Amino acid sequence: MSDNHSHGPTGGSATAGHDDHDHHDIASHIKTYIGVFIALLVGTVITVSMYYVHFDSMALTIAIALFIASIKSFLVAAYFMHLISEKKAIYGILIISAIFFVALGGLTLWGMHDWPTGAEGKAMYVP
Amino acid sequence: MEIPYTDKPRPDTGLYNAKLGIWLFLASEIMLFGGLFSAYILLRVNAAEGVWPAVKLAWPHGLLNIPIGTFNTAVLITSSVTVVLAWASLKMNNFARFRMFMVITVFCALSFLGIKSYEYNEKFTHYELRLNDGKAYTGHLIVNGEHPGFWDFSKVYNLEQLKAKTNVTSIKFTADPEKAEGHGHGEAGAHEHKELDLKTDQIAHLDAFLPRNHTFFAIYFTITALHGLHVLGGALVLAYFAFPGAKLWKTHPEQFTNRIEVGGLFWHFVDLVWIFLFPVVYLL
Amino acid sequence: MIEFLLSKVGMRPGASAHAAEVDGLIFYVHLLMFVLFVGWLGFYLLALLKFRRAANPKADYVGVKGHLSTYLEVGVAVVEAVLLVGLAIPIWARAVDRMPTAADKPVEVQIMGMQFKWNAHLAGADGKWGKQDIKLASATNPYGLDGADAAAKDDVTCLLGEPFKLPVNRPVVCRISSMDVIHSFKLPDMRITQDAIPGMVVPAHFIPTKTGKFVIICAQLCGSGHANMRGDFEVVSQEEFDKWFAEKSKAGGGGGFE
Amino acid sequence: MSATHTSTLPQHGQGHSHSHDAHDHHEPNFWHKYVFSTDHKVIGVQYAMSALSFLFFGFLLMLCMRYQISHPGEAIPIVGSLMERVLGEAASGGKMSADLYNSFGAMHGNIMVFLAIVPLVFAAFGNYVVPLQIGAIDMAFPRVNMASYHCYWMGGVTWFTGFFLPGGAAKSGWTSYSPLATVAEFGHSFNGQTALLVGLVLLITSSLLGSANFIATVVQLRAHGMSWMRLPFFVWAQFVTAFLLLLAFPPLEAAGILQLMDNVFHTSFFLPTGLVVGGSQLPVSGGGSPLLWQHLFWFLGHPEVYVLVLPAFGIVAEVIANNTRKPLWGYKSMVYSVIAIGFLSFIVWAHHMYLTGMGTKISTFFQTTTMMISIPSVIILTALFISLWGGSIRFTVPMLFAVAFLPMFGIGGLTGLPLGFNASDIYLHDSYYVIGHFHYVVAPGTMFALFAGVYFWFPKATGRMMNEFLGKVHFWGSLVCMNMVFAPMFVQGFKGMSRRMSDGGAIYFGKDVAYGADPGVLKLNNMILASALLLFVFQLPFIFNFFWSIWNGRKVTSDNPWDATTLDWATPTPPPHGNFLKEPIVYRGPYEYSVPGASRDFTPQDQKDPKG
Ligand code: HEA
Ligand code: HEA
Ligand code: CUA
Ligand SMILES: [Cu+2]
Repeated sequence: MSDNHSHGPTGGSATAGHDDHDHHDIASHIKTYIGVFIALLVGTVITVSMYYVHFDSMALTIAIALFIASIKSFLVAAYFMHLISEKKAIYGILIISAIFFVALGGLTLWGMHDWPTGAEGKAMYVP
Repeated sequence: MEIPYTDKPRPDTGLYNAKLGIWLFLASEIMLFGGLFSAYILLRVNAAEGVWPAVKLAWPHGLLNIPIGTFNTAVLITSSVTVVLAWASLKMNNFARFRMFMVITVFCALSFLGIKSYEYNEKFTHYELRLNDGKAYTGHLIVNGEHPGFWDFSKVYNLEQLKAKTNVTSIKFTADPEKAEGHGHGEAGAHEHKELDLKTDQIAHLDAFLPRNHTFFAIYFTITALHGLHVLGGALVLAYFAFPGAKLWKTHPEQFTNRIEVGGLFWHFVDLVWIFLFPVVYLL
Repeated sequence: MIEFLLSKVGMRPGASAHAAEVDGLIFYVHLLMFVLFVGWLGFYLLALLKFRRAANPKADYVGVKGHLSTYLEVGVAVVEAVLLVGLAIPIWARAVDRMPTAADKPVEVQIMGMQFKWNAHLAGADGKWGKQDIKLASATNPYGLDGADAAAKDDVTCLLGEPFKLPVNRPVVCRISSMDVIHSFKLPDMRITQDAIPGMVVPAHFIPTKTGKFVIICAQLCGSGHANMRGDFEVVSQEEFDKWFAEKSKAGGGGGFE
Repeated sequence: MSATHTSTLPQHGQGHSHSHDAHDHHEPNFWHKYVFSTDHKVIGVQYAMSALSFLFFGFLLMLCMRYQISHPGEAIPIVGSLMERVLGEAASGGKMSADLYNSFGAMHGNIMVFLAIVPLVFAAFGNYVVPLQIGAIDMAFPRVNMASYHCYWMGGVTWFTGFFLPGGAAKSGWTSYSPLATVAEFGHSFNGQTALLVGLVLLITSSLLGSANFIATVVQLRAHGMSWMRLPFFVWAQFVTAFLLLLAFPPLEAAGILQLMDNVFHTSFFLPTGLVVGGSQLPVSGGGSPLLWQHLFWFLGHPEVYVLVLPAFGIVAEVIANNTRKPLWGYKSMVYSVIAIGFLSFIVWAHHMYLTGMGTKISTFFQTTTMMISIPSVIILTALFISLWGGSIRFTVPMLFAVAFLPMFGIGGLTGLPLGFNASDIYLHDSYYVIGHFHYVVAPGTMFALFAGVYFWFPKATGRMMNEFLGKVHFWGSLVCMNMVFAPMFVQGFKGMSRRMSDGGAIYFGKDVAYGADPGVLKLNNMILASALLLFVFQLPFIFNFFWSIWNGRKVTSDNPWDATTLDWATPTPPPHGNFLKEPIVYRGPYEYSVPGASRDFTPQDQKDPKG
């Protein structure tokens, strides 16, 4: 992160930070919001109808459903939450927590599937 | 003396305090729900065959009410767009429109919770039944001519509790239509409901769709309840901003706008969790 | 040598084939620790003495120059890597992960932890495990053995802490589970520890090399009787084991349940 | 540069009470001043006082346990009858039942970790010192800060109710492994374990509020010129610690909620199919996984131990730099090491689970990361050692504790290595060797750093010094006794003595001694008991010193009694609300001691000209 010294010249005019969204800007944002809203509804409809269409492969169903969910969540995060134009610090925090989330889930899952040879993970009353 | 950067961003980070604060909080929320989702995946992957004979699946699914769940998803999405529109209205100095959108948001939130409690009730009065001869059903229980209900919790029975009632020796059971094997299809394709008359000593197992019944219900109720608490908390905060908290708009408009943005970020996150939760518990 | 030094710090003598490997690792790690500790301690004490205010009233702004510490840190990393790759991983792969095959003619024992006793179960003279069903499981029949099953009739069971016997110099495979809470099946002298986890069966194997009486420690907190959950077993010669086995098998029915 | 620093000055001079920092101009009453204060210094002191009390209480629990270990089945003198009166049947006749032993053990671990050390080292010192050191007027969210303290108290109180619930306080170890945690008091849904879990959720909430606040404060409220590489090392340590708390705690919260469901609503998240308890099948659906709990627990558990020790590194670094009168050696590499530890600590957790049954691949992964994480620890410790070289060391009381921290943590850290290799852990797992390992890092380790911090910052908080002589008695007594308590545990561990034994291992080493067992191990128990009692005695000078000095200690003659360089000493003593009389500007790094050519042997960060 940048050295505090460097902000010297702008320090006095911190107000700039908010006024750069002028009304015109916001009006175009609103169009985006509505667009995203529609996309989200469409995504929901696709996910649900896919369920009724009934693919043979469960894995495929899961993959598609999660794919659509990821797109939807990207839209929400990027546009509603303005992540698309967010500051570096925020990206940093999110990337760190994403990494740890993946580590938690991934390593746990791996840990629960790598046993010494001959271990049986499910039944207690082995014959 | 006031804390700096509550309204203006700090030049070198480009952030005002609360924005950084809420994102940090959301990062921890990612790990909280991340932990729960990891638990879900693990339990599901490790689920043993035949634990839930009624649907002939290791992991019962397709038991939730999909049309209602879809509708609720739409409700939540709507509230998400209205909250960002509320913020945009403030940015455009239109307080009246801000308040309108905020009211819609809170209304959506409350509807979501109302619908969710309807669904909960539906599950708490839905039963899983296994007979001594190995047959298994899901359906509704009728004891002494009445459906036990959630709101009167003393009437939600499992087998032991039923047997403990001395005046009950037999029950009626409205079985759900048979489902296609392998892939439950929710409420789709209604066939006729079978009515069973049973003596209590024919029954091997009887329990409502409660958390204790199966790990699926356990995780479903736990995650959705936690999510519901987030919805409730968010609704309270947003309602506060819409009315009593709105005083700040007069004195510190920028700080107030920031608060709305921060509240909105939380609200979108709640929506985000649902975007994953819905397909995962309802559809898969 | 290693054994002698370890015994000086109180370490129990090992009694299984892989004990020497485990002890070797323990020894080399402690050697590394010892060298580091003594080296650092020397430097540290010298620094404290030499640079106390009375001896050195004016501090030096720069202090130590050069890269000695970097070499040292790299050195520590290298030694750790050597221990890891050279000892720890192979020992685990061999002593824990790779099971004896049927060709090794292992003795197989089911071990079941329960509050607060150890149970052991061997297939009887017919070499077949009796039928087991959880519905039959009880405090006195922890394996849920079906007494009506023919294969169960000659099973050897040592229930509720009854000591069992194992033959010396033959691979032993313990299939470890629990019926209530997590216990840990620890044979300190055999250098074996494996948690007994309900809902799953995890094997542990070793080759006892010394005869005598040994203990099983429950090394996982399991409730009020945790401290009392001692188990005992005896490693005996093959002949003695055969004799014991035949007697127990004939007594039959698994004993201890109806 | 000088024209710009106005932007941190108050922006709304009108003083509307809407700001976070609502403080009116009337004399605040007792409640506002001490209970509902939003001042970071008051909150820091509140945390310190509460946590020190909990620390003391945790120690008392352990004294009872050590007595029971040495004298199984005998009544505990003096406190026995009191225990019987308070706890009833579990302590009948003044004797400790095995259940009570387990309760005390679990509560000792939990209290020490979650109510004593973390709140002390992170919340108390962090709250008091971090805003001062970065030149801020308060934390970024003062009211959140207050809420954090209140959650902490509620969590603590909830835990204590556990002692009076049916079945007594939680008794399944601080690790609360399922199924034991659920099965132990299956009959009562609201038992000690439930109280523990509810309290845990509150404590986690408290930590989350606190850690988000810390991060925001450090990122947003640094004074002008306080760039990242000019932060005192203590601030860096707290900053990384805050991230550990922020991201590692939530999975435990998730796990806690799931276990709460298991306990109260009889779900089966952590209960596998087919549990037979006491001869009959447990009436639950099954289908859960006990190991899932362990993964979620240790995902917190390991980062948590670095939460215990990183701030301690920070305190020790401050004290050492100040008392050697020279800059920290290798400041930058220390900073990078702290960050590396922070990252790595999230991916080593399963080294606590080697013996649950692990294949070669996964255990190789975890032992590799475990070995990797020991390297940055070595780097930090080495840098601190080397910092001593060339110094002009003053052995003040804080310095004694800080200097003793180094070898003590060294012993604890080094003994972590044989535990970190899975193959040697086979023998050492769950033995007293482990107890020895981690007490060396937390007791003579972290706790010494804490004592150093108390003696060091006491004059800033109170305007008076603590007594030097009593301090030295406290130090030497603690140093010797701590070692006499914990060093024998390594020997016991080698002899195969298991932890959590309410009879101190008598059944394995007493009567009917089996192959390899050495009854001498039981004699060590007596020695440990004696040393622990002596350790208790040596805390009395500290407690006396602490309270006596608040009112009667020698008054400090300057705001900077230790001639230190960091901004915390640039405030009035004690610092008023708002901390600094004028906004500080930082011109240099944190440890400019003995700068060649400077007028004094220290050049504070906010002094413009070294010669001035
Ligand atoms: C502050 C707390 C803390 C710290 C810092 C550590 C640090 C380490 N720990 Fe420890 N650990 C615990 C607290 C801590 N631990 C606790 C509480 C438990 C038990 C939990 C329970 O089961 O209840 C535990 C248990 C534990 C286990 C599980 C044991 C078992 O149950 O079988 C393992 C295994 O790998 C382990 C490893 C390590 C390692 C490799 C480090 C490394 O990070 C250490 C790195 C440090 C060094 C390598 C030292 C460097 C310094 C020098 C070299 C200087 C020497 C100085 C002089 C000579 C003057 N620890
Ligand atoms: C941070 C953590 C921490 C700390 C500091 C300690 C400190 C101590 N611990 Fe603890 N301990 C644990 C964490 C900790 N412990 C954990 C996690 C376990 C595992 C539990 C389990 O099995 O689940 C454990 C288990 C444990 C055991 C094993 C029990 C068993 O397995 O059966 C033993 C045995 O001797 C022990 C002893 C001690 C002793 C003698 C101290 C001493 O060092 C205590 C010293 C304390 C003081 C000296 C008090 C100082 C305070 C003051 C002077 C107050 C001043 C007040 C004011 C000024 C207001 N501990
Ligand atoms: Cu069984 Cu401890
Ligand atoms: Cu660890």
